[in-house]
Amino acid sequence: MNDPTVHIPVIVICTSLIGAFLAPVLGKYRPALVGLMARLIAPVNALLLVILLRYVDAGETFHYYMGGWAPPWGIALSVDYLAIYVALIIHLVSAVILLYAKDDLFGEVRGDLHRWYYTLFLLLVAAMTALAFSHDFFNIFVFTEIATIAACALIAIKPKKECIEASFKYLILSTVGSGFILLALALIYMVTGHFNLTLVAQNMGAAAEAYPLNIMVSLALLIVGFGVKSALFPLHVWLPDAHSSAPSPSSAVLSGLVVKIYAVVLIRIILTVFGGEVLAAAPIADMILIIASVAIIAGSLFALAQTDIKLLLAFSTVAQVGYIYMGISLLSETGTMGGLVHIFNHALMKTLLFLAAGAIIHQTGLRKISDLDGIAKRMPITMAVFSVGALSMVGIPGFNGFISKMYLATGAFDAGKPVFILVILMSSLLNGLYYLPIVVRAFLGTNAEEGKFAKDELPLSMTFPLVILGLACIYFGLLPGSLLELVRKAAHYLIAV
Amino acid sequence: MTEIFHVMVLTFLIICAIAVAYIRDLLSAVILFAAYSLMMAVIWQQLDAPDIAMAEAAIGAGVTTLLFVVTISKTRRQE
Amino acid sequence: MDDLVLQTITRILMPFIQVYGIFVIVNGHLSPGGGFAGGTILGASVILYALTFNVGAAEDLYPDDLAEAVESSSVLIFVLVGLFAILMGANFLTNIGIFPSPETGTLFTGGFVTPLTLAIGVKVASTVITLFTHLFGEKKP
Amino acid sequence: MLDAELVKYLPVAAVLLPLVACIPLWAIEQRSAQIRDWFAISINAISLGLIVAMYPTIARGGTIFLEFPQLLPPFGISFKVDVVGFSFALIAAFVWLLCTIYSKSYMEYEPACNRYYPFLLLCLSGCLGVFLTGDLFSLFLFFELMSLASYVLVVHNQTKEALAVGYRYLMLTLVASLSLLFAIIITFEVTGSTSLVSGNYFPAASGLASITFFAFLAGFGMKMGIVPFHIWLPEAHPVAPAGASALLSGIMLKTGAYGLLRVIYQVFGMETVSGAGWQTMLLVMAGITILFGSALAIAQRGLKKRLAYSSIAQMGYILMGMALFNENGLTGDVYHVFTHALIKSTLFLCAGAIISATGKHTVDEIKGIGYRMPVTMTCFTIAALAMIGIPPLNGFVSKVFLSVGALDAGQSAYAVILVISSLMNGIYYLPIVISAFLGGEGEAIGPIKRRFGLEMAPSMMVPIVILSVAIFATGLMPEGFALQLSKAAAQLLLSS
Repeated sequence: MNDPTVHIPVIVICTSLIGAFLAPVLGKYRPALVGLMARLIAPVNALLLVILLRYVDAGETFHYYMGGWAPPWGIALSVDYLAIYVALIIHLVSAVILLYAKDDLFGEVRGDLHRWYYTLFLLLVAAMTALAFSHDFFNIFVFTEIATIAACALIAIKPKKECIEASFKYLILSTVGSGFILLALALIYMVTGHFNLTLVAQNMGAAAEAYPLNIMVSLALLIVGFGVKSALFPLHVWLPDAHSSAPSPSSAVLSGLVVKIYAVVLIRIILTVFGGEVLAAAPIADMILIIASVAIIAGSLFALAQTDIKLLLAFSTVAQVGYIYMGISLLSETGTMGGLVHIFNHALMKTLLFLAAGAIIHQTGLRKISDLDGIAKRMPITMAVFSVGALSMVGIPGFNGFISKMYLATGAFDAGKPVFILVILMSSLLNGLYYLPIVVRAFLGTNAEEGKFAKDELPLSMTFPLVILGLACIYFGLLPGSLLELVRKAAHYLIAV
Repeated sequence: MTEIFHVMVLTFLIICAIAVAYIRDLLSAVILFAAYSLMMAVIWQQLDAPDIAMAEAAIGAGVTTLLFVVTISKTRRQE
Repeated sequence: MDDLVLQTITRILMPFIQVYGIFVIVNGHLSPGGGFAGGTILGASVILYALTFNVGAAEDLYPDDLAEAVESSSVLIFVLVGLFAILMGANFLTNIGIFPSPETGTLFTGGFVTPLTLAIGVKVASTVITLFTHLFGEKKP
Repeated sequence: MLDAELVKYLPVAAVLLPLVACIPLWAIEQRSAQIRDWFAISINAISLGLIVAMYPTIARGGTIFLEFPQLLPPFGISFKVDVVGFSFALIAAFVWLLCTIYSKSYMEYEPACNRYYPFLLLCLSGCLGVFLTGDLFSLFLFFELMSLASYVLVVHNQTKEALAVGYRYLMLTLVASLSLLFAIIITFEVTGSTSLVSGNYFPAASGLASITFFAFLAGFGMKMGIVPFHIWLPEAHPVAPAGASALLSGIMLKTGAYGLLRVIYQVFGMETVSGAGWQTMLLVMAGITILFGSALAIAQRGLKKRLAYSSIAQMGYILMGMALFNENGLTGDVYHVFTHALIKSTLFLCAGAIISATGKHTVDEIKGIGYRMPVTMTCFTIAALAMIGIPPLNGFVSKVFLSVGALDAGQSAYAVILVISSLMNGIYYLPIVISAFLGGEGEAIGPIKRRFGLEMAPSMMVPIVILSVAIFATGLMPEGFALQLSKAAAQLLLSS
C-alpha cells in the first residue's frame, strides 16, 4: 500500500471537491482565476487517471478502503477498469466543456453567478467520479443525491422561467427516483445485512433463496429509480425540457455524462451484485433489452418531430441511452463492449452537438431548425464540426458512432438475438432522417435574405473545444484500438460475474 | 408497560401522519408535522438511536417546522 | 416582533443554546450527537434571534460573506484532513496512527474526529441560518 | 518494371490520393479557379497512372494485397486488386479523368464550383476504393464515402427540385448502406471473416443466408438501380451537372454491380445461389429491369431523363450477365461495364454540351441541332448506335456475348429480351439522331453559345471525342484490351 498511485481515485474526487468549494471564495476576489482553476482540475485529474490505469492489474479488481477500515465497517472504493474508464470519460469530456464554457457562460448566466456555476459543475464532476468508483450502496445513494441536486441547480441557474420549471420537474422526478433507490437499499440491507457491494453479492444467493420477493422488489425499485435518473424510456419525461432549456455547457454535461453514470451504476449493480442467479430467475435482461429497443425507436421518433434544435438533441439522448442499456443487457462480450464504448462515443458526439448548437444560439440566437438554412455560410467551422457529430450519430463508417453500432450489432448476433440488429439499423435510419436534413439545410439551404449571414465565427475559446471534439470523433472512428482494449477489459469485469 | 407506551406512540404517529395528509389548513398541518417529528424522535430514542433522535428533534421538529411556517407566511394558508 | 419579554429571554437563552450546541458537537465521538445535531442546535439559536428581533439583525449578526467563507472552508477542512492522512502515507481519512489520540477518558480522544465534527457542525449551522434568512428575508440568492 | 514492394502500395495510393488531395484543393480554390481545375485534373491523371501501373502485375495473373488490421477493428481495412477490380477501376479512373476535364469548361457557368471539385475527388476516392479493396467491410466503407459524396454532386444546383430529389437519394442511400451493413455483419459472424477470397463461402442456403442475400441485393441493387430499387435513379441523375451525371450513370452505378458480382461469386458461391433459386430470381429481375427501363425511356421527353432510364435498362443487362453463370455471359457482363461506361458518359456529356449551348432540355426542342453542333451530334450518334448494338461498335460485342451466354445457359428467353431491348433502344435513340440531322436546320433553336469559335469549349470537346474514339476502338478490335480483361475477369470469377 505504499504505492502512491492507489490513492488516485480519492485524490481525483477530492481535487474536484476542493475546486468546487474554493470556487465561491476565490470567485469573489479573483473572478478570473476560478475558470482557470476549473479548467485545470479536469485535465490534471484525467492525467492522474491515465497513470492509475497503467498501475491497475489486469483482471484484478482492487479495493480502496477509506480510513483503512475493511468493508463491514469501512467504506470501499473499487478500482477496476470500468470505474477508471467511466471516470476518464467524465474528466476528459468535462475538461472540454469547461474550456467551452468560458465565453459561452457570459451569454447565458448572470455574471455574479459564474463562480457558483463552477462550484456546481465541479461538484457534479466530483459526484459522478465518486459514483463511478463507489463500492458501497450507501455511498452510491449519497453521491446520486449530490449529483442530482447539482444537476438541477445547473439547469436552474439560467434566469428563465422554463429553466426553473424544467429544473423543478427534474428535481421532483429524481427525488421520487431517489426515494425508490433508498427503499431498495433498505430492502437489500434488510435481507443481506450489508451495504458493501462485494458482501451483498456474497450474501445474495442465500438472501434470494430466503426472501425472493424482497430481492425482486428491490431490483424493480432500483431499475425504476435509476431508470428515472438515466432517462430510460418511459421514465424520460423530464429529460427533454431539462436538457434543452439548460445553458449549453450544462446541456452538454447532462446529456453527455450524467445520464450515463446512472446507467453504469445500475448496470454494475444488476450484473455484479444481483448476479446470474437472480437474473436467471426473472427475465430482467430481456426486459431491459426490450425497453431499450423501445427507447431507441421511440426516442428517435420523438426527435423526428422536434423543431427546436436542442430539444431534438435531447430526445436523441433518450434513444442513445437505450443503446447503452441494450448493449449491456445483451450479455455477450461484444454487446457489452458496444454498450460501454457507446458511453464514450455518445459522450463525445452529444457533447459536440450540444456545444455546436449552443454556439449557434450564442452567436445568432436561432433555435428553430427551419431558421438554420444557410447557417454554414456564417459559421463554417461550427457547422463542419456539427456535421461530423451528425454523421457520427447516424453511424457513417469512419466516425466513432459507427464503432459502437457495429459492436452492438455483432453483440446482438453473438447473443443469438439478431432481431436487435434491425432495431439498431432502424434507428440509424431514423437518426439519418432527423440529423442529415439539418446538415443539408445548413450547407445547401438558401436563405430568403441572402447576405443575412455574413461570416461570423466564434471566439477561439469556443471553436477550439469544438474542433477537438470533432477530431476526436474522427480519430476514434478510424483508430479505436486502444479504446477498445480498455473497453474489452471493462466488459470482462462486468461479464465475468 | 413499555409495550403500551410503544403502541401509544406509534398510534399517535400514524394518526399524525394521516392527519397531515388530510387537513386543509396548512399551518395546522405543519404543527401536526412537528408533532409527528417529535413522536418519531421518541421512537428513535426507544430504538436505541439517541443521536438520530437528537437530530430528528432539532431538525424535524425545529428547523423544518420553522421553514414551513416561513413559507406559509410568504404564500397562502389554505391548500 | 417587538416584544420585550421575548427579546430579553432570547438574549439570556442564546448563550445556553449555543453552549449546548457546541457541547453536542465536541462530544460527538463520545456521546449521542455530533456535527449534524449540534450544528442544527447552533443554527437554531440564531434563528430564534432572527424571529424575536428581525431578520435584518440576524443578517448583521451572521453576514452572507461570512457564511460563504465558512461553508466553503468547512468542506475544505474536511477534505484536507482526509488528504493529510494520504500525505502521511495511509489511506484517505485514516485516523489511528496518523492523528494524536491521548489516553482514554479525556475529552479529545477522537484524533481527527473532533475537528471534523466541528467542521460539520459549523457547516450545518451556517447552512441552516442562511436557508432561513434567505427564505425569510427574500434576499436575492 | 516496378518493385514488387512498391506495387503493393499502388492501390492505397490510388485510393487515398484523391481523398487527401481534397485538403490542398480546398486551400488552392480559395485563391485561383484556374489552378484548382488543373490540380483536380492532375490528381485524377495521377490516380489513373497509378492504376495503369498495376497492369503488369495483373496481366501476369497476380493479385496485389495489402492490409491495415489496426484500422477499424475488428474488420480492418485491406486492399486487394485482382483482374476484376482492376478492370472496373481502370475504366472508372479513365472516364473520371475525361469528365473532370470536361467539367473545367462546363462548370464555368455553374455556381459553387469550389464545392464541386473536392466532392468529385472524394467520390473518385470512394469509387476506386470500392473496386480496389479486399474485403466486404472496406468495400462498404468506401461505398459509403462515395454515396455520401455523390449526394453533394446530385444537389449541386441547390434548386428546390434538386434538394427534394437529393433528400430521397440520401435516404435511400442510407437504407442501402444499412442493409449492406446488416448483411456484412451477418456474413462476418457466420463465416468468420469478410475478406473476398474464393472459398470463403457462406454455408449453404438457410433462412439466415437468404435474409443476408436479400440484404446484399437491396444494398447493391439500390445503387445499381435495378427495378424495385430504382426509384431514385431517374430523378437524381438528370438534376446533377453534366459531368457528374455522366459519372453517376457511367461509373457509380457499376459499384453496385461490382459488389453484387463479388457477393454472388465469392460470398455465396454459384451453387448456393442457383440452388436456392436466387439465380432465377435475379434473371427475372434483370428481364423486368431491361424491359421496364427501356419502356419508360421511350416515354420520356427530357433528354437527360431519357438517358437515365436507359441506364436502368443497361444495368439490367449487367445483372443478367452476372446471373447467367457461364463464361460467355460473364465476359459479356464485364465487357458491358466498359461499354456502358464509355457510351453513357459520352451521351451525358453530349447532352450537357447541348443543354449548356442551347438551354434546351427536351428531345423535341433540339430538332436540327446536328447543323448547329455537328461534332457533338456525331459523337452522340456514335454512342447511340453503339447502345443499340450496331455491329462495328462495342455495344454489339457485349450484346453478342450476353446473348451467347444466355443461350449457353439454356435461357433463350433472355436472348429474346436482349433483342427486344435493342429494338426499344432504337426506338428511343434513333428519333433524336434522325431529327437532329434531318429535322430542319435548327431554326427553332436559335443561335447557340459559341466559345472560342467552336460549338463548345475545346476542353469539353476533347473528352467527348476521345470517348467516341474509344467506343469505336473497343468495337473494332474484338480481341482487344478490354475483351481480354473481361475474359480474364470472367475466368477468375468462375474459378472462385
